[in-house]
Amino acid sequence: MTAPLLALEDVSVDFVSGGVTHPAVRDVSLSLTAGEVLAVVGESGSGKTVTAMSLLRLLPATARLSGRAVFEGRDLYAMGTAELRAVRGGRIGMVFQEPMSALNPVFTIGAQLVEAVRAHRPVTRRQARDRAAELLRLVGLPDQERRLRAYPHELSGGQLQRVVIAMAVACEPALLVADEPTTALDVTVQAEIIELLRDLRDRLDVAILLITHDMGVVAGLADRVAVMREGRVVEQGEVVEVLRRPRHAYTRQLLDAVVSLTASPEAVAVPDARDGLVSRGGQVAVAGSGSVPDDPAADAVLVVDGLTVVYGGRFGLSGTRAVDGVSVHVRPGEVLGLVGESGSGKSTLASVVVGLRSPTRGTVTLAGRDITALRGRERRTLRGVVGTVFQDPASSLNPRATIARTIAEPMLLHGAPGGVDPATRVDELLDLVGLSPALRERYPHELSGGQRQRVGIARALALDPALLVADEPTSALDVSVQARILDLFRSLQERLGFACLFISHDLGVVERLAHRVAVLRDGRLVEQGPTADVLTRPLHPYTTELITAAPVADPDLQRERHVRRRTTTP
Amino acid sequence: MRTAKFIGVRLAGALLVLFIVGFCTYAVFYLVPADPALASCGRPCTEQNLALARDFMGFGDPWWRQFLDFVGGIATGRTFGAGATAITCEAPCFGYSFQQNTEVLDLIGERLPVTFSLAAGAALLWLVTGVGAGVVAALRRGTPLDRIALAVSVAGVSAPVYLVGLLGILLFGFTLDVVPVGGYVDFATSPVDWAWRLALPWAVLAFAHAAVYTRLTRSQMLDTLDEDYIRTARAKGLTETKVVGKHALRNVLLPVVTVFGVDLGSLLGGAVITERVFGLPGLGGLLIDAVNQRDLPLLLGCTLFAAFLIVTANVLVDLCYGALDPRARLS
Amino acid sequence: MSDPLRPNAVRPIRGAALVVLRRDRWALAGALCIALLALLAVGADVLTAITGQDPYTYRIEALDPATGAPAGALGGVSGTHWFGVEPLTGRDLFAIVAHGARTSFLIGLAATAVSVLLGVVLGAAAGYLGGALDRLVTWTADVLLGFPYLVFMIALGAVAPAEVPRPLLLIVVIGFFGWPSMARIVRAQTLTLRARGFVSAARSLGAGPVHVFRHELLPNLWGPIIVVATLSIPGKIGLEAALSFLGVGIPPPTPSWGRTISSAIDWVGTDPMFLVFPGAALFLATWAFNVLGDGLRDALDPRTAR
Amino acid sequence: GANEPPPGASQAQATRGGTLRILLDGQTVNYDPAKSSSLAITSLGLVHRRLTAWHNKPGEPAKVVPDLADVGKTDDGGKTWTFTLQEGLKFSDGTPITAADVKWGVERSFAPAFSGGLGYHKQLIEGGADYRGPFEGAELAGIQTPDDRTIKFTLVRPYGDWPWVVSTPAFAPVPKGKGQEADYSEHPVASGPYQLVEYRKGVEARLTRNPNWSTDVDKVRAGLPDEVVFQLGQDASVISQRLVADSGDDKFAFGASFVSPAQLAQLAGNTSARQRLVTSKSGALAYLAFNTGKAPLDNPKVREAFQYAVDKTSYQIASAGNAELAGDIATTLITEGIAGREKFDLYPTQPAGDPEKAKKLLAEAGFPDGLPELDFVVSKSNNYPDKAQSVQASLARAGIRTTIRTLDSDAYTTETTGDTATFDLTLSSWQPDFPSANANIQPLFASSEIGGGGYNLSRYRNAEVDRLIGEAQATVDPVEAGRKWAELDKRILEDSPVVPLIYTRNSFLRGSKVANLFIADFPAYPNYLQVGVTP
Ligand SMILES: Nc1ncnc2c1ncn2[C@@H]1O[C@H](COP(=O)(O)OP(=O)(O)OP(=O)(O)O)[C@@H](O)[C@H]1O
Ligand SMILES: Nc1ncnc2c1ncn2[C@@H]1O[C@H](COP(=O)(O)OP(=O)(O)OP(=O)(O)O)[C@@H](O)[C@H]1O
Ligand SMILES: [Mg+2]
Ligand SMILES: [Mg+2]
Repeated sequence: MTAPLLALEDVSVDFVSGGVTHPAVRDVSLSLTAGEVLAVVGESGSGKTVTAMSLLRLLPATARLSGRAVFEGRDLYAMGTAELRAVRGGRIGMVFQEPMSALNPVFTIGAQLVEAVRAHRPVTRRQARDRAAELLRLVGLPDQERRLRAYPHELSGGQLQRVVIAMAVACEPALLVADEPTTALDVTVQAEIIELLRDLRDRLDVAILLITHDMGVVAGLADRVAVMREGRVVEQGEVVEVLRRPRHAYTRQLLDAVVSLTASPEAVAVPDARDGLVSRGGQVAVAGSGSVPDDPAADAVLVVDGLTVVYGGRFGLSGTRAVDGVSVHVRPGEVLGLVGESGSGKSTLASVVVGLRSPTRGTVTLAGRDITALRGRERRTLRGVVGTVFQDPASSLNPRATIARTIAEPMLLHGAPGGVDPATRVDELLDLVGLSPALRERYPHELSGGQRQRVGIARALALDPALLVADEPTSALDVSVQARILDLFRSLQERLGFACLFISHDLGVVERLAHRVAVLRDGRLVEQGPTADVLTRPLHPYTTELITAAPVADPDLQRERHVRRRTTTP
Repeated sequence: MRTAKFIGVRLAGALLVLFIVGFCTYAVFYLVPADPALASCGRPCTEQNLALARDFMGFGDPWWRQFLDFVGGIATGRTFGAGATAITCEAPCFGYSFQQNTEVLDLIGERLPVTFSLAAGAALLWLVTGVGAGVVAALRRGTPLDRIALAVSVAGVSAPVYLVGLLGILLFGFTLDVVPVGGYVDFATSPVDWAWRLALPWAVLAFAHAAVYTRLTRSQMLDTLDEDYIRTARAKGLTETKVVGKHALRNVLLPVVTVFGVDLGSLLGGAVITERVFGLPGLGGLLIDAVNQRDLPLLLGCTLFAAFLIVTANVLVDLCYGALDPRARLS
Repeated sequence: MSDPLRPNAVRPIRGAALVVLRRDRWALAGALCIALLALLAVGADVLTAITGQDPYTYRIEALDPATGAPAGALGGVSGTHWFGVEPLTGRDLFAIVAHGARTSFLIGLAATAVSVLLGVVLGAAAGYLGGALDRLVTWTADVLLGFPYLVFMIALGAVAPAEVPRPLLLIVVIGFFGWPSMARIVRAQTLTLRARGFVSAARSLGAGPVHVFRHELLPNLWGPIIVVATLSIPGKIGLEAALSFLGVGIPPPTPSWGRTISSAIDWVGTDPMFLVFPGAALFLATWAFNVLGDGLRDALDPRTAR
Repeated sequence: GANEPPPGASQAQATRGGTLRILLDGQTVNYDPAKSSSLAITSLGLVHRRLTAWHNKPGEPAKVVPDLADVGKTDDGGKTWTFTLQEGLKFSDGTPITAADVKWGVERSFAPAFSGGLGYHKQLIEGGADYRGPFEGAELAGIQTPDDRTIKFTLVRPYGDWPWVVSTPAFAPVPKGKGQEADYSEHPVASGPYQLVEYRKGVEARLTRNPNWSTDVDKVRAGLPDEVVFQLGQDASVISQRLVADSGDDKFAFGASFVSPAQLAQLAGNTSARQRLVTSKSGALAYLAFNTGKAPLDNPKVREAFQYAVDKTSYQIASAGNAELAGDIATTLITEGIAGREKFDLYPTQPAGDPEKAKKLLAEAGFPDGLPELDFVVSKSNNYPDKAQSVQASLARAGIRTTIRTLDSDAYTTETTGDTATFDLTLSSWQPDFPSANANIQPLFASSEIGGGGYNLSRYRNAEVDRLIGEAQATVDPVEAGRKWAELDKRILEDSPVVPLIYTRNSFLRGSKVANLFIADFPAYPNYLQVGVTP
């Protein structure tokens, strides 16, 4: 047995603010040898991120660290600045949980990647740029040259996540700390990324500390698993061991909560295409280019008709057609699952629906009124019936508002539903999304990623909306909390009958929640239909691809798939 | 296309601003209880002489007519008086100063290099020291260094420039005798002398102006240092200098550049007191003379010129926004 | 505990101020300074009555007959003249500084308030709403920045009817000419802020411009606002002095710091104390507002607040 | 000023040669005679000679002396005047100076393009009223040049001070036909000891010797330095600091602006610099003027009260720190150093005034409870606000309340010399443009000088005085004229249109190598024409 590459010994972290101490991590001991993948799973807010960040000493000044983190024989916690700097990015690469706020908004992707390369390698700018392009290719971002010139706000969530991964592996570190590296990725890209990480490990003997809540990813990649809860590691062991025979009650609870895609595509003959469309019952898919048409129900809450959004090119460059002729509708009480490739325009579509962006072409009708034609007060009042969960919880929360204040915001604007006291309602909402009322007075930066996401959900639900637009609302949640939120959605929906545009890359979640599914690719709607039909008998090849790539929480199955991928993609 | 439109709108805006500034100056000037012709009337002044002087200088007409004449003069040039002593002022004619016997444009042209030298050097100095001190103050928040930076900044804004200039001359010019006192040497004549003579004025101006940069930088820096992307930059293994000097600073610069635009614009219009104390023949002195002597053409010329610089500086600053922060790009 | 749901519960500035005073010794010192100066201004009559002085009576006997400078060391500092006397007149400098606080403090602060208010509202509106309003505000600001206000003041001094109270006139005029730079800074900040997620989030909730301004923008704008506002106080006090020479300001002999300082500059070589006392008062006022501003900034920023 | 050392006592003897520097706070110097209002003994005199010149020495009243010409002759009681030019006069370009050139120069001053200079002659020369200058071919009827050396003026009325008037700048020669360009001031053709070789606005004006000038033909100019450099646009405080420091080129320099009270106080502790301070013996009359056209100051009794209320001592201190440097207390309108001046005091009281008496007079005038608040307007220049405060404080002792209104100097001029006036009180001072009592009194008290830019600030209107002024002006004999003016002085003060305050002394500072810098009794400025440097 070789000496571990990284050994955490009794690591504890406390946050001290205003004289009050919040313990975040308690006596965590973990170890990792070269070429090993250790997955850390656990409850949202259990201290996973804090533990990871403590390694590179990136915690805010309010954090108090204790214990030791021995990396390559030296204690990271006691290292001098120069030494630490060499380790950061050079020996240990870090993928941050929230990619959308992890990149500097004022520098291009290229500049930030080049910098990461040049921080530890004596290469010229040119060489570094080539390497940056190469990295983007590795993480599956097409059109690298253009991406290098783009600014962070011009990329989609999943694209940014891949940039962040590229940045972390830029200098081929010995240890990669990846905090939820695939949350914003659709299943096909996710599979590619897992492939990439696996390759890194195999080729360069990179050790990976993988923090994730996706049991499918754990099963596909990890050698060992550590389960955390309330700041402590409650169980640790070989991945097969833990997943098959969990010992701790919490682990069992966690595994029980896993939602996997149960459907698997049946090999049913695809009907012939007519007018560029294939259809079967209520299910439609495109055979050529273009989007599938939509036949909105008369009582639809939301009707999106022929929506096209073009992001204007700067200085005469041609723009990006992020959404291209998409038509969908959502009826009251219905959940429309929107799935699709990362960067396919899901968030863009959502932003138009919630009125943050005006469409280049097409109309959006909300509760019977064309929102693009409304102005001023009327438009704002209409906003009261839509609840929105944003893809990036971190930036959608005002850093200077307490979370209670943030959650209460819609009520301050439109009045609390049923005239209840906003303060009571806030407590109620916090409880609904599983947050302790003790967090009321905290500011967003004092929360974990999953906690922030739940604040966003609570805010969206505050007014009992008629339409909920949820953009990856459960991406940062561990499976048990996710299950809870999904239950919440479903029960609220039954009770209130609201419509929901549910964007997710987690097909298992979509399967459980959505009545109908729309599949987006490259800005075009390639398939639409009832959930069961689309997921079991896809018409479009891309849909099939998606379904087959969906990870399952079974190590053996995942390995098997991996081998299959290897052989099919040379 | 969009860029062209943007520039078009800005250009039209700039012209509009200049027109309004000119018009307001003209209008207000006629509220000022003084007759510009009085200075050209001599002593003893009689009604008749006054009327003559007025007529010759073109002050006989109603004020709006005069303003139109002025605007017309920019396009077509003007002639004052008639016969052998007539003064012709070629287009573009920004007026003729009767007190100084020169076309306003020439006067401004003569003074511009001085003011420009003064402003550019001082601006550079205060930008560097101000932002530098701000960064240090932010990084060393709450330490004596931070407190000293605050005290110095406050002293800088509170102390009258005139006083600082005078004390500077007394200390460095006479007591220590390290810099020459006053006077201006062309850059072309002797770059060393040029810089040497301007060193003290630069320092004085910088001392007076740096405060707001220091404080703004400090405050914005403190905000920025807590952002997630700073954490990312650190995680890359960048040196602290790079993290702060590049990643944080770039996000801090927006308000700093804004103040800089406003300051530089107005400074290029003349740093009256500094020019005066150091005997530098710059635009500030010209403008003040124009005001004091009720030299309307000169006043108008200087004002328009200063406004032009301010508008230009602000347009440049606006253009900078996009480069500094892509999110601030005007949509 | 303040009710976190009150509309302005986004780090409420009043609450923050209290926190600051409790936690930050420097900010407390600043606040005390301001209180002291305010006391000086309010109680000027009482304070000067202690030594039987007023800022108007000439006391030639307190001057050195050879030069007109104050007799005695340190500008004539003594038990009766705490700060010495004014050269050439022998008026009590303490009385002048104390009564001057009234003029300068009042006008400096009120004018700052006017320009901050205008600047912040216009700047934020321009940056957030953009379009024609933005152009209008930017152009107006440019016009004001380019406009030779000196000429305007001269005209005003002659045109403004004597019935208009001079302090009011000064506050309006100085405040009005002071807003453009504040507006430009606020506008620049707003341009970046409006692209931030939480502003979009609020907009998608149906927040109108006023709500966004008060609850999303303003709390994130305090930093630059505090800095620019506090640092503009001495400039405004100086302007007040300059204007009093143009007939717009508070006419002499009503004391004002700016005017006293400007006449004291001439005397630095002979009677430095004449400059030191009013100068220190001005410095202290600015400094105090700045440290208090620093403390407030920190308290308003939940991330740096300890 | 009895215990002051005689001005310039410690100065070394000036030698010929060297470079003299004159430090100016103005941005420009003007060498166009038509546009200049320079005194006969200052800057313009270095370059241009005029028909007559001033002889001024400490302790002697100023006299008119020959310059280009003799001091003039009249044989009809002052209506026509004939001047004969010296022989062998040459311009700097070598051409001879003829009577026609002088005539051309005077005519040129009538051109609207060249207005702005001293214009005492413009209403006096026959035909001047509607003459528009020589450039369109017209000649001025009132000037004849029978030959190259004779010039004859015909005036519209007899004018005894005409020889003084021809010492004003407009009577400098301009080569006939030249000078129609607006910037003539930047390359004038010199007749004096120096010619302008370089002129940079706001920076400096450099004068070098005129090769065609010599002391043989010019008795009033010493022409000692080889070069005279005016350094322009210098701050007054900086000038005095430089001169106090007395280093480098500044040793050869003197300041053209007055030394301020604060600087005077600073000099008190600096023996070496104090030695280099030159203070005039007397100077411009500083006075408090009443708007006699407006109640309650239209009442002479009320005005008389002010004569006692004002504390002239505190005014002295406010102006210069002490009585010595400020100047003597004034009781007359005609200033010291002017021929014919008589000293008297119509309202004798102690220097600090007599508030009780003032109160009594006010009560007699019907104001037992003091006057309504008076509007006291002053210019912001020349420390007037400070001086006004001292007057304000002293008036307050007699129960006279005033509000000071400070105005920018041009606004002030317009307010006080305009056609309508709303002010009650103002402070001003008057330095005559030529050393005659006429120039002391007529501009300030003739009713023709009310409004329209005239300097009769107190809007004093008295038909008898107007008549007497006319008579005195027409008197050719200086002694006789002097007597008339002195009488007028008293007559006017009986009506109290003003309170004479002090004869303001001016102080100047020079470098240690500047020699022969003296100030005569009139005017209160150094005689630039005599100054030289020592090596
Ligand atoms: N700056 C901070 N100040 C105070 N408490 C903090 C701070 N940062 C994190 N915490 C708290 O520490 C705990 C652990 O946070 P951490 O981010 O490690 O959770 P996590 O396991 O990564 O959860 P998630 O899966 O939701 O991201 C949470 O309860 C969080 O509220
Ligand atoms: N402001 C912008 N300027 C230019 N291009 C943009 C901008 N915002 C998004 N895009 C581009 O538009 C496309 C769609 O982006 P969008 O965010 O809608 O994707 P998405 O479907 O939400 O992806 P993900 O699942 O990765 O979040 C992407 O290719 C992205 O690069
Ligand atoms: Mg986390
Ligand atoms: Mg997205």
